[in-house]
Parts: sequence; structure tokens; C-alpha cells
Amino acid sequence: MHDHLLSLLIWLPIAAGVVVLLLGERNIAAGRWLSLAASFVALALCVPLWRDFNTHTAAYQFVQKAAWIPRFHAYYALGVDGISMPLVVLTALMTVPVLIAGWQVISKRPAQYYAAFLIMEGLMIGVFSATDALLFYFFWEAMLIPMFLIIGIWGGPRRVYATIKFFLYTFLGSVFMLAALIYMYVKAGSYSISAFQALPLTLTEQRWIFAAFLLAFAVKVPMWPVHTWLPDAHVEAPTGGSVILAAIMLKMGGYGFLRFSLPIVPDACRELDLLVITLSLIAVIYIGFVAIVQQDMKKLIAYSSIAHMGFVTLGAFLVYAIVKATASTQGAGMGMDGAMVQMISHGLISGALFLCVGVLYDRMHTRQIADYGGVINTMPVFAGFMVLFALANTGLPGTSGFVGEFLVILASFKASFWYAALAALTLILGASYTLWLVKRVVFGPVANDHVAKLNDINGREFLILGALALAVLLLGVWPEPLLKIMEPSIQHLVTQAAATKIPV
Amino acid sequence: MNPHLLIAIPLAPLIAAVIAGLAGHRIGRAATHTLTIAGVAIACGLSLYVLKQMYWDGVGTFNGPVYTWLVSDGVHIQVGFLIDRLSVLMMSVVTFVSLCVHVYTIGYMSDDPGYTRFFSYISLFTFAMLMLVMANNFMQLFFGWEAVGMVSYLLIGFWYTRPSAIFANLKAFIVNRVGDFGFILGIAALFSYTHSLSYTTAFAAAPHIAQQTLPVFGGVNALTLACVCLFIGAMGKSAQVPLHVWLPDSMEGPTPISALIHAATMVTAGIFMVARMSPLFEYSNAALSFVLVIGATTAFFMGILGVVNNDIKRVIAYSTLSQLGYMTAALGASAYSAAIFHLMTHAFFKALLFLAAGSVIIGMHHEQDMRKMGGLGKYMPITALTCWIGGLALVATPFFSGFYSKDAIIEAVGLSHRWGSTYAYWCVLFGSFITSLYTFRLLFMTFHGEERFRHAAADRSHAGHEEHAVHVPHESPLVVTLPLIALAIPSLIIGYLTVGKVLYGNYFGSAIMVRPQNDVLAHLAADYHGPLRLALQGFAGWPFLFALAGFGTAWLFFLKRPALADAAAVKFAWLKRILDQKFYFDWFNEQVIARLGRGIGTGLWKAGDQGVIDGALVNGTAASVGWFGGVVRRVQSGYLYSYAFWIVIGLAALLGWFLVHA
Amino acid sequence: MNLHSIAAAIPEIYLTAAICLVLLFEAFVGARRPGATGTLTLLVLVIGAALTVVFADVTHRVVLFDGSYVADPLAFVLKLASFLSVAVALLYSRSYLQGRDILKGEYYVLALSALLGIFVLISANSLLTVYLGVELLALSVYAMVAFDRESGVAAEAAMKYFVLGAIASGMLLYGMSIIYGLTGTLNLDGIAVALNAPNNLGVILGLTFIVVAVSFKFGAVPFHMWLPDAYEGAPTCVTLFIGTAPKIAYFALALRLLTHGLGGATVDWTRMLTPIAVLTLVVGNLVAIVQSNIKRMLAYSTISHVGFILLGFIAGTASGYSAALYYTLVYVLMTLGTFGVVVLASRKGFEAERLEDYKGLYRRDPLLALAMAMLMFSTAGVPPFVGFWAKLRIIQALWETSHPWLVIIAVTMSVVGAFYYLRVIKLMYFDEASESAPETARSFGVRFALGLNAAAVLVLGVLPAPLLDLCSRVIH
Amino acid sequence: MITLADLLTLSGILFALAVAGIFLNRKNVILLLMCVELLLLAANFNFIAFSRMLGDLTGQVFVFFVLTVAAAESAIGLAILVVLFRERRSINVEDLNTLKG
Repeated sequence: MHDHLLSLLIWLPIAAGVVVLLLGERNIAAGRWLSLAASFVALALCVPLWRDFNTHTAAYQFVQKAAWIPRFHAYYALGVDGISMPLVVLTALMTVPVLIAGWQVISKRPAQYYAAFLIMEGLMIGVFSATDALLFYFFWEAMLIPMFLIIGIWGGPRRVYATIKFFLYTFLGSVFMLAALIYMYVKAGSYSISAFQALPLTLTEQRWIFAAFLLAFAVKVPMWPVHTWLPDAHVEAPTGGSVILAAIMLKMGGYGFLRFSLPIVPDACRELDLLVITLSLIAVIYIGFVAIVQQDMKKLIAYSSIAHMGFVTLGAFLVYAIVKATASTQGAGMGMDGAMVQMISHGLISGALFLCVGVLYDRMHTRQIADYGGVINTMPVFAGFMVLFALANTGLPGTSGFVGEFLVILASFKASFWYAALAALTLILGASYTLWLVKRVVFGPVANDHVAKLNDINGREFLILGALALAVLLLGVWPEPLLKIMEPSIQHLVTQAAATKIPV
Repeated sequence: MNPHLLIAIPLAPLIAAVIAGLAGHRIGRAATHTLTIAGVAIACGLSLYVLKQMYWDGVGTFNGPVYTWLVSDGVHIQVGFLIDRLSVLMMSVVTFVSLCVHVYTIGYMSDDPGYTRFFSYISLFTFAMLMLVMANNFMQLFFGWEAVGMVSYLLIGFWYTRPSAIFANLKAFIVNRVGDFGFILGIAALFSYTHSLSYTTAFAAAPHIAQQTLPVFGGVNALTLACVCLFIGAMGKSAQVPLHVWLPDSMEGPTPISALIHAATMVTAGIFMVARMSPLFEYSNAALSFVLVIGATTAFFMGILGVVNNDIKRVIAYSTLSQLGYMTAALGASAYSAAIFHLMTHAFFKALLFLAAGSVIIGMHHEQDMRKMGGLGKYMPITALTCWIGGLALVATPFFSGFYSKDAIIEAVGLSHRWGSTYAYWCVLFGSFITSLYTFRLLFMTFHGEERFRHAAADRSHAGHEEHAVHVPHESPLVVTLPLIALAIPSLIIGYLTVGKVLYGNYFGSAIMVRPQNDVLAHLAADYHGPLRLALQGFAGWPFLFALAGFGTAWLFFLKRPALADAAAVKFAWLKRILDQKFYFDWFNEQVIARLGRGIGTGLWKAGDQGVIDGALVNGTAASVGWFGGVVRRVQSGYLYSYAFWIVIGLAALLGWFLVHA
Repeated sequence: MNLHSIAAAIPEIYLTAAICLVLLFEAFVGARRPGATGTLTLLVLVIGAALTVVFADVTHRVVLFDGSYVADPLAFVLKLASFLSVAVALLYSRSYLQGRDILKGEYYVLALSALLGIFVLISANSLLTVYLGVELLALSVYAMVAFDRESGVAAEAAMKYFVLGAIASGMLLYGMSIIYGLTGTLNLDGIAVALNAPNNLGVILGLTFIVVAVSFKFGAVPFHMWLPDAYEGAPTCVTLFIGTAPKIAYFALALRLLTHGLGGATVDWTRMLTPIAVLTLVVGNLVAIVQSNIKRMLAYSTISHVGFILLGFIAGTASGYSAALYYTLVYVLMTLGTFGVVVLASRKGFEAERLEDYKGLYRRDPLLALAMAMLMFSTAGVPPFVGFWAKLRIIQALWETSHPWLVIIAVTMSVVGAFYYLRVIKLMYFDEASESAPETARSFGVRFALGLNAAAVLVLGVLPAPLLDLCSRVIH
Repeated sequence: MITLADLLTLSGILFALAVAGIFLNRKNVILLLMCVELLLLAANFNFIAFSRMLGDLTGQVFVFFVLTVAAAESAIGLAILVVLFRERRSINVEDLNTLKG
């Protein structure tokens, strides 16, 4: 069973999605329950994944390898290590609330909606568990299709602009990565990611490959200045789309940096780390300021996502500056740990925040902050959740939002005081934009008749938000189980990143 | 020491808070307050028990982990407790004041719809504060630090429908975050040298770090940078200039909160933290000078603002600012024990003052303006009496608890030779005049003199309101007055009882570290001959004389000849305006900082994101691709001969190129 | 020469006979029973494919007719693909022809003779057979474009196509004459041997004419101008036809002529093709963006794909040629589907030609929209569809031969290209249908075939190994 | 003595004339058809010249094929022309511009 666990995780949701699609809109009741069941089964499959994961090795586990394109040495090769396993679990975890959140809300072509998300789930798990670069790319790109349709079909008024922008932006980044992957295949004679990591490359080659990777992953993360697709996509996407986009898809960029950039082109990373770090810090500060003045709740959270993802890229690329400053890699692992935890945590928190906005949007059909005010008066339970997630978004200790930022700031000080100081500005900026949002939306006297008529969240919504709140708190209070899973892989990654691959 | 017992101390209020928060509306009000009070009572009882164990039974310091929070890169970050005489004192003070406030709340909040929520919050606060003081590592310290800030945020905005309250809580959180920005940098700075977050490692490494230089700002001492950064955190939390702006506004919260959080406990976290970090600060004279100057400045200038304010709670709030300044100044003079001692005495009498003010506010039907009070002593004798006790303690009347602590601070600052100590000394000395002035102004305007509430009622009726009957103030119920009495007793005597031990008896032992060359308190201790003599000497000291002058001034201006005050206000209108504007700090923050922040945000968004990136680069590329396509398509003119022509051109180009290059 | 030895040429012989048969059938029966000829033609194609499998499945290279004809595994694969392609194209065409009252037997006869031309081209091993194949195919196709005699644009398109095609033929012929003069033989094997030495100016002169002619046939820029006009002007079913099977033939033309016969001048013609391919990619994609007629847009899309196919040739290696072959086959498969959708979306008196006509197609006909969406994603090169592998193979071939700039241009242009494919999906799925748009064709068989077509795009995308493998095996 | 070079030059001139005729002629479509014939003629000329020079008959055989094909081509061309004239009532090259862009 363990040999096929990852395959099951990938194909079961996809198969369920196809079945739902075939059942069609007429059998939507059955389709709904089937989707939910499938997503729960996928989540249940994560239990053995987590339980039987060996936390003492950096090697891929639950591996499966089958011939795919023998002539080009491309394999259907799956496996997870400490970096990808938590992301797989996150994917399975976040799909459930997304499906539940759409339960009564999506009235337009619901079967397709559910199918799209299930197929997405499978593809996203595929991205995280592929150990063959071609297979990785295959899932990576395929995933764009359901997302494109989700935003385009169920999105808001400017959905067409947003979704095409989203698609082209990410496609532009990805194709260059594809070119780089093929280049390395030509050199290595294999598409295995491990082979790429072992492949000696000259500095010039590494620079070009780095640039290609940077483009692909920076768009996905997204890093400044290739971030502008995200606010548009988020604003126009339906709630579920925003959740998946923020919670999982952005993580792929961070995952790409950790899985591809750092181990495959360490020398180029060493040379160009300042670029990434600068862009990360710009993301934290520039985007933080931009977030403050947003008028649209989703846009604000979208910008906040960019700022938070800045910590991921910052943490991942601290290793070189730390080596330069202290002549030791001590602390580099902490930066990467921080990046990973930040990804997981941001997945939960931003997902939850988008769900919160969704809850409001379902009732009021507006996302403008100005249309709200004093929601707490009519929706106290919801307000509690919203405030909790907002505080988590500001990185309050005791919530998961703190852990990653804390580790990254600690590590970045080892690299440079200024990195730490600029990164730590998020404490102020994050609190400003998030809590100002809370102030304007949640607190205050009832702003208008619409707010006065709001009903508090129902059981379905309570369930989703409650589960996420629990996860956010648990991870904040006791992150060690997560760190334990990552540690060997992160240490291995630090070694890889600190090594040189230039042939002598 | 039994670790389970220690775990029980923060856990009891936490569990109570969680139950009250999640199920409060289901289990009812009585059950909620019983539960939370029980939780805090347990914590208080156990804290006192531990205090007894440590002080009388000679049990040593406890330093141990509870659980491993995470292991990253070989660094074990654990949640753990460091229980020594410093922390246990704080725990006792915190839980005792919290207990009083819990009881008081039953009465104060009795008709508030958010009753259970309130209890949940304050229990949660107690938990967070305990985590802060019990921490044995920086992570947990930061956790407690931010958690108390978070509860404070929730409590200031407790009446969330009031625009002023939700403005104040946002302001409080953000200003505190400015401090935390420094705080986390300080932690990171220490971490970068020790690769550990535990106190003991950091303390042990302090002499080593003190010799390191960080290549920022042209090279600064690493320990100085770390300590200054940590202190910036303390400036936020303990409301030191210029990060004090949130504290007066925080009075938007219910009064018990002002007493508990914004007077007695949370705001002293910064003081506690610096004392806790004394082994670090001791190695950086520069950082201590910074602390000293900031503290003294706060003590004097914030006190002045208390003189012109008319809101009873805000006056006490400014007083709190000023007293926190005293504590900070003590820290800066290396008189950590004095700071903690003042923290303790202040916790009692300031909580008392706030609760008394709350009692007045209840009695006045939620009127906070002192100009509409006066002569209340007749109607609210217990409140007036306890309030007087608190006031006398505050102005450092000999024998009162405040005297022992405050006097020591002034003396210590005077003895200090640190850079800035002269300035600081004059600040704290004149500060005692100011303290006295605003304290007696408050007492006179509230409890004595003309019964102005009658005018107020009359004004209301003139204004066309239907109610003509004057609300005669009445004494508050027992649940309110009982805590007042409970707090009045320590305000009165705790200084007398403990000064010998805490201040001059080496109570703290190894918990606070002072280098011999900095030890000003040792000089004082040499002259110490018991509390009685100290108090008697106090009558002849400069601080007392200044306080007396303050009393006289207050009596003249606010009781005897109130018109004089108005005349002075007219004469010194420019000064009045500066003071009314609170030295323009709020104006600066709102008009400059906040506006600048929004301006930068809008600018970056409109010009950067929408203009350059989206407009020029993204859509610009798309548009130019489209434009180019439109141009190229025109080549396809539809005419056969042009098509043929292009074929020939292509052929010719190829031929030309290759025949030339072949 | 006995019967057995010409077994490899059975497809052509059979097809010639079949054309006569269909012509006679049309003459005597067709007038009375319109449509019967079409059915017969499909039958003919099926039998032909079967005969090809039985007789022409050679394991090695067989040279016939005095060296002017060659049968090899490549030819076998290409012929089968052509059979399939023509059969599918004719299947899709039927309702369209019916709707415009031009369901005539001649159409099928012309299609079959075009197919014969394709076969001749595929198996050509001499300049003469190459020329005959080109002309047979071209003449049939000219006639097909002008087939709808009621249509002025069709006639205009045909005339443009004809005149320009004739110029290209002339150039081809002129180039051939020079090569013939320099090598003294028409046989491609002989030419290959003779041109093994370093090349002189004369060879380059002849080569240039041939490269221009080949580029013209493919529709490469700046020799592409006939293509959009012909695609737009021709009846859609003819566009469908000329967009598919002939590409296989032209691939064979390039392969036989350039890589085999003129293999000695590979360096020269790859250098000539490079600017052509780049221009083709850029112009094809850029101009496609600004089109509002879907046939014209797809024509420019075709041009951009031709750029990719040429890139495979530019690599100049077996890997590159097999990449080009794979791309060609995949392209034909996808084009069959996309034009199939265009054909099916059109009804009597209504040409689904404008892009707006596809607004809300999802509402009117989910299957058609789904098929079109899959095809569009595939054409854009997005996995899990087969178009992705085609692009991947080309890029791989370019990397193997170290052409970084071509890789960058290729991938950049594929992003530009993605835009106009996405626009079609956007129209179908995200926009609301306009009121006037009529029903689409509902004939079950055709729709089933279209479904299969789209499914093939997906299945071959998920499991690309067999076809990739085949394309690599048949090219040495 | 007529050399190969002379013959090739002549064929080149013919070719150039044909091509020039195609894109210089902006009036009559029939002229285009004639130019196309001229184009093929140029190629044929080459073949014959080479054939004679090489002493190889295949070139001349090729020419016969080309002539045949040219005839077929003319037939198709004229047929299209007829259709075109029927629809447009014009065989003016400049009127053939509805398809463009």
C-alpha cells in the first residue's frame, strides 16, 4: 500500500473529479457527497503518510517508480521527503474546507466546480510528490487549467482579465523553467531531480538556469515585481479558488526554490542571493505599504500574502549570506525551517482569511471594506474567528503565523542586521494593514442596514473555520512535530546549497 | 520545586479563560465568574505558596523546560520556567492584583452584555502575563509579551461599537508593535551570538558579546545594540516616550482593565524585562544611559500632562506613564531592585487608584470628567478614603508604600554617575512636585469642593432634556469596595514591611545582577537603618518638600481659588496648548507618520503596481504585442503582387546573404 | 520486377484504382444518391489503410521503380497517418457540404487524388517523383479551395493560392534543375552521394530555390501569405483538409529533399531556415493575436506551428527530425479537431467563422466546447495534452544542438501564442451566448469521432511514450 | 558556339521576367497565368541545357513531365479564373483583395 500511497493521493481525487463531471449537474447531490468523500479519503490517506514517515532520513519515502517515457528516461517517479510531505498534507487538508465552503453557495455548474477542485487537488499533490522533473512540470502546468477555469467561470466581474493574466504570467515563468529542465536533461541524460542535483554545471550555465527558475518560481510565489497577477486573480476568483491559490499554489514557488534552485544551481544562488533577498524584502515592505491602502478585502489579503511569502524566499536564501557573515552554515537551516513553516502556516491562515471574506461575500455580495463595519454586532462568532485569523496573520505568537517569521528573523540577523531589521518591519506593517481591516470591517457600530441583517455563521461554516483555527493554534503552540519531519531534509538541503557544483 | 505545580499556575487561568470564552454564554454569568476567579485564585495561591517556599523555606531557583516548542537547526527552543525570587514576586503581584480585579469586575461589569467575554479576556491576560514573567527563554518571553499585547488590544476595544475604543486599540497594538520590532531584533541579535534562546546562555555570554562589534551604523557594540533593541520593546510595552501615545488612549477600555493591564501589570512588563535582563544591561553603559534618559524624560514630561487633563482616568493614566518613567529611570541607574520594588508598590496603589476611579465613575453614572464632579467624598466615603490612601502612596508620603520605592529611585538616580544622570536626577526630582500636583488636583477636584455634578445636571436640563432630577452619587456595592480595601492595605503598608528585605536585604540574590561599580543601591543600603528611620528622614528630604509644594499648589489652584487655575491657563495659553496637544505626539503620529504610511502605500500601489508594473510592463507588453501584430498584419495587404513581391524579397534576401557569405 | 516486389507500392496503386472507381461510381450512381460517394470514399480509405498495413509494412528501406520510389517504415507511418487524417477530415466535412449543397462526388475524388499526391511525395526518392507529388497534391487542393462555386472569396483564395503555388513550383523546379545540373542525377540517393563534398555556389543557388519552395509549401514567413487567405477563403471543410494531411506530405518533402538528398548541405539549409523559422514564429503568433476570424486566426496559428516544425529541422539531427515528425503528426491531430469543431459549429447559412460566434458555446454544446477547450490547451502546449510533448521534443532537439536563442524565442512565442488560444476558451466558457447563434451539428457519428479526437489529444498527452518512440524509431 | 553559360543566362532572364511579370502586373489575371508558364519554361530550359551538357536523357524526360503538368496547371488555373469571373465579374488583380490582414 505504501508504494502506491502517493499515486492514490494523486489519482483518487482526479478520478473522483472525472466521475463527478460525468454525473453532471443533474446528479449534483450525489456529486457533492462523492467529492466530499473523496477529499476526506485523500485526507485520511495522509494519516499513514504522516504516521509512517521516517523522520531520520532525508531520502525520498513512499517512493514509486514506473516507466513513463523510457526513451527519454522520464519516469513516473513519486516520493516525498520532509520538504514535500507537509505540503502534500496541507493540500489534502485545504481541499476539504474549500469543497465544504462551496456547498450551498455555488449554484452555477456546481458539478464542474467540484470536479475542478478535485482535479486540482490531485495535480497539486502530484507537483509536490513528483521526483522526476518532467513529471513535476507536467503536474505544475496541468494545474493551471482547472485554476484558469475556476477563476474564469465562477469569478467576479473582471474575471476574464484576471484569469488570462494569471495564466499568461505563470505560463511565461514556467516555460523558461521547462527550457532549463530540458537543458539539464540533455546534459544529465535523465529527468530525475536527484540527477539534476548531482549534475555538475558551470557558473554560466547555473546563472541561466537560475534565471529560468527564478522567473518560474518568482511568478508563482509571487515575488515583487512579478506579483501583480495575484491581487487580480484573488479578487476575481471565487472563494474556493482564492483559498487554493493562496494556500497551495503560492507554495509551489517556495517549494520550487527549495527543491530546484538551491540544490541544482547552488553557485548561481550564492552569486545572486542578494537579488532574491532584496526582492523578498521589497515584498515585505513595499507590499506591506500597498496592503495598507487597499479598499477591497480580498485584495488586501492578497497583498498580505505576497508580503508573507517574502519571508519564505528570504528564509530560503539566507544560507549564503550567513556563510559569508559567519563562515558557518549554522543558522541557515533555521532560515529554511522558517520558510517551510511559513508556507504551511500561510496556507492555513490565508486560506482561512479568504474563507472569512467568502462568508461575508456570500451574505453581502461585496468585498469593499467601506460596505462593512460592525459585523461583530450581528455575527459575533464569525467575528471571533476573523479576529483570530487576523491576529495570526500579524504573526502573533501562539499562532502558526509567528513561528515561521520568528525563525526567519532570527536566522536573518545572523546574515545581516539590516535583513533582520527590514524583515522585522512586517511586525508593524502586518499589524497595520490586518488590524485596520479588522477595525473597519469587524468592529465599530453597525454600519448600515445590510450589516444589521447579517446572520451569523452556520454549522458548516463554523466547522471549517473552527478546524482551521485549531490547526493554526496547534501549529503555533507546538510546531515541533512539523519541524521534526522537515529537519533531516532541511539539513540535507543546507549541505547541498552550501556545496559547489562547478566542475573543476 | 514541583514542576507540575508551576505548570498549574498559568494553566489554571488559561483553562478558565478558554471555558469562559467558548462556553461562557452557555454556562451563565455566575458560573463564568466563579470559574475564572477560581482559576486566578489557584494561580494566586500557588504563586504565594511558591513565594513562601522560596523566601522562607529557602528553596532554590527553578529553571527547567516544560516541553520542546521546536528544534530547528540543532537549536532547541523550549517552553520552560525560570522561577527565582524576581519572577515569583512578579507572579504574586500579578495574580493578586488580577484576583482583585476579577472580583471587582463582578460589580463593575454587572450590567454589561459582554460579561462572560470580559472574564475570559482577563483570565487569558493573567495566563499570558504569567507566561511572560515565568519564561526562561526569549521565545516564551516574546510569546507572553505579544500575548498580553493581544489581550490588551481586545480589552481596549472591548466596547467595540465605540469608534474611539477601536481607534485606541488599533493604535495601542501598532505602537506596541513598533516596540516589538525592536524587541525581536534584540532577541535576534543575542541569538546570533549565542545560538540559543535560553536566558542562562545569553547571560553567560554577555561579557563576550560586549566585546563584539556589529558592522552597522559604522560599527556599534553588539551588546549595546541588543540591549537598546530590547529596551525599545520595553518602551512600547511600558509606554516610554515616544512610544507612550497608546497608553492614555487605552483608557477607552473598561476601568478594571485600566487597573489591571494599563497600570499594574502589563505596562510593567518592560520594567520586569529589563530587570530580568540585568546581566545583559549591566555590560552596556551606553544602553543603560539610554534607558535612564528615556525613563527620566517620561517621568517628568508625562507627569506634566496629568496636570492639565480633566478625565479622571486619563489623569491616572498619565500618572502611570510618569511612574513607569520612574521605574525606567531606576533601571537606567542600575537600581533594578528599586524599579521592581516600585513596580510592586505601584501595582497596588495604582490599581487601587484606578479601581477607586472606576468606583467614582460608577457612582457618577459613567461620567469621567472631573469638572463635573467635586464633593464626592461625602457620598462615597470608602472610595474617597481608599483613593486618598492611593494618592498619598503615589506622592510618596513617608510611611506609605510609594515612599519607600520612589524615594529610593530618586536617591539612586542622584547617586548614579552614568551619562545623563544629572538630567535624569532633576527630572525625577521635579517629577515629585508634578506628581503631587496632579494627584492632589485629582483628589480635590473629585472628592472635595463644590458639588459640580449638580451644575452638570442643571446644564442638561437647560439643554432641553427631560430629566431634572440630579443623580446623587452613591457608594459602590461591596464587590467594588472590597477590592479597594484589599488593595488599600498593601498600598499603605507593603512598603514599610518589605523595603528592608526587597530593597536593601539582597532579596533578589542572583536573580538580578549588578556590577559592583554600578551598584548605587549598595550606597543607599549602607545608610539604611530600618523603615521607620527612613520614613522620618524622608520628611526632611527634597522629594518630600517638592511634594509638599505640589500639595500646596494644588490646594491653592483647585480647591481654594479655582479661578487662579483658569487665569493661569489664559496667561500661559501657549503652554496650555502644547500640553493640551500632549506635546504634539499624537498630532505627529496621525498627521505625519500615519499619513505618510498611507501616502507611501497609495503611491506604491497606484504608481508602482498599477502604473509601472501593471500599466507599463504587463499590460504595456500585451498592448505592444497587439500593436505590433496590428502593424505586421498590414503587410498582408491582400494584393497578389505584393504577396509575390514578398516571396521574391525572401528569395533575394536568402540568395544575397548566402552568395555573399559563401 | 514481379508483383511481389512492388507490394510496397500497393497503397499508391490501390489508390489510383480507387480514384477511378470512385469517379465512375459518382458518374453513374452519385447523381441519384448524394452522399453515397462519400460513404464509398470512407470505405475506400479504410480498405486502403488495411491494405497498407498488410502489404506496405516494411521493416527496412525498399527502393522501387528505378530508384525513384522508396518505401520505408517512415513512409508507412506517414501514409497511415494520412489515411487516417483524410478519413477523419472527410467525415467531418460531410454535414458541412450538405448544408451548402455542394455534397458532390468530385470533392471526394479530389481529396483522394490529393491523397495520392501526398503518397507520392511521401515515397518520393527522385526529384521527378517529388515534383509530381507536389503538383498532384497542389492541383487537387487548388480545385478543392475553389470547390464552392457560389463563393467569391473561395475563388479569390483559390486564385491567390494557385498563382503563388505556381511560383513556388517554378522555384522548386528551377532549384531542382540546378541541382540536377550539378549532380547529373535526379535520384535523391545519387544526389546525396554527389553532394557529400564541400558545396559550391551553384549548390547554394539551387538550394536556396528549393528552401524557398519548401518554406512556401509549409507556409513559412515571408512565403506564407497564401496561407491565411486560402484558409479563410476556402470552405471550412476544405480548410480542414488542407490544414491537415498535406502537412504530412510537406514534412516528407522537407525530409526527403533536404535531409536526405541535400543532406550534404545541411549546414547551409539550416542556416537559411533559421531566420525563416524565427520570423515564422514571431509573425505567426503576433498576427494571430489581432485576428477576429477564427479560420484566419488558426491559419496564423498554423504558421507559428510551422515555425516549430522548422526548428526541428534546424536542429539538423535525427532527434530534431523525429521531433519535427512528432510535431507534424500531433499538429495534424490537433488541427483535425479544431477545424472539426469549426466545421461542426457551422450550420446551413451560418459560418461559425467570427470569434464572437463561439461566445457561450459551452451553453449551446458542452461537448463541442469541451473538445475545443482541450484542443486549444493542447495547441498552446499545456500538459497534460499532447501539444506539450511536441514543443518539448523540439526544445530538446534544439538544446542537443546548442541553440539557446532559438529555445528562448520558441518558448517566449509559445507564451504569446497561449493568449489567443485562451481567448477562444474564454469566449466559449466565460462569455454568455449571443441570441442569434444557432444550434450546432448533432450527427452522432461525427460527434463521436470528434470526442475520440479530443480524447486522443489527452490520452497521447498522458501516455506519450508510444508515439514518441515510434517517431524516433522511424527516423535514423 | 552557344555555351552552357549562355543557356543558363537565358533561362535566368526568363525566370526573372516571369517573376517580375507577376508582381509588376497589376491588371489582368490571365497575364499571371502566362507568367507562370514562362516560369516553368525557364526551368525547362535549364533542364534541357543541363541534360545536353551531361549527356543524360533523364533531364529531358523531366521536361516532358513538366510540360504535361503545366498543361494541367493551366487547365486548373483557367477553371478557377472562370469561377472567379462568374462571381466577381472582374479578372482584375487589384480586385482580389477581400482577403487580407
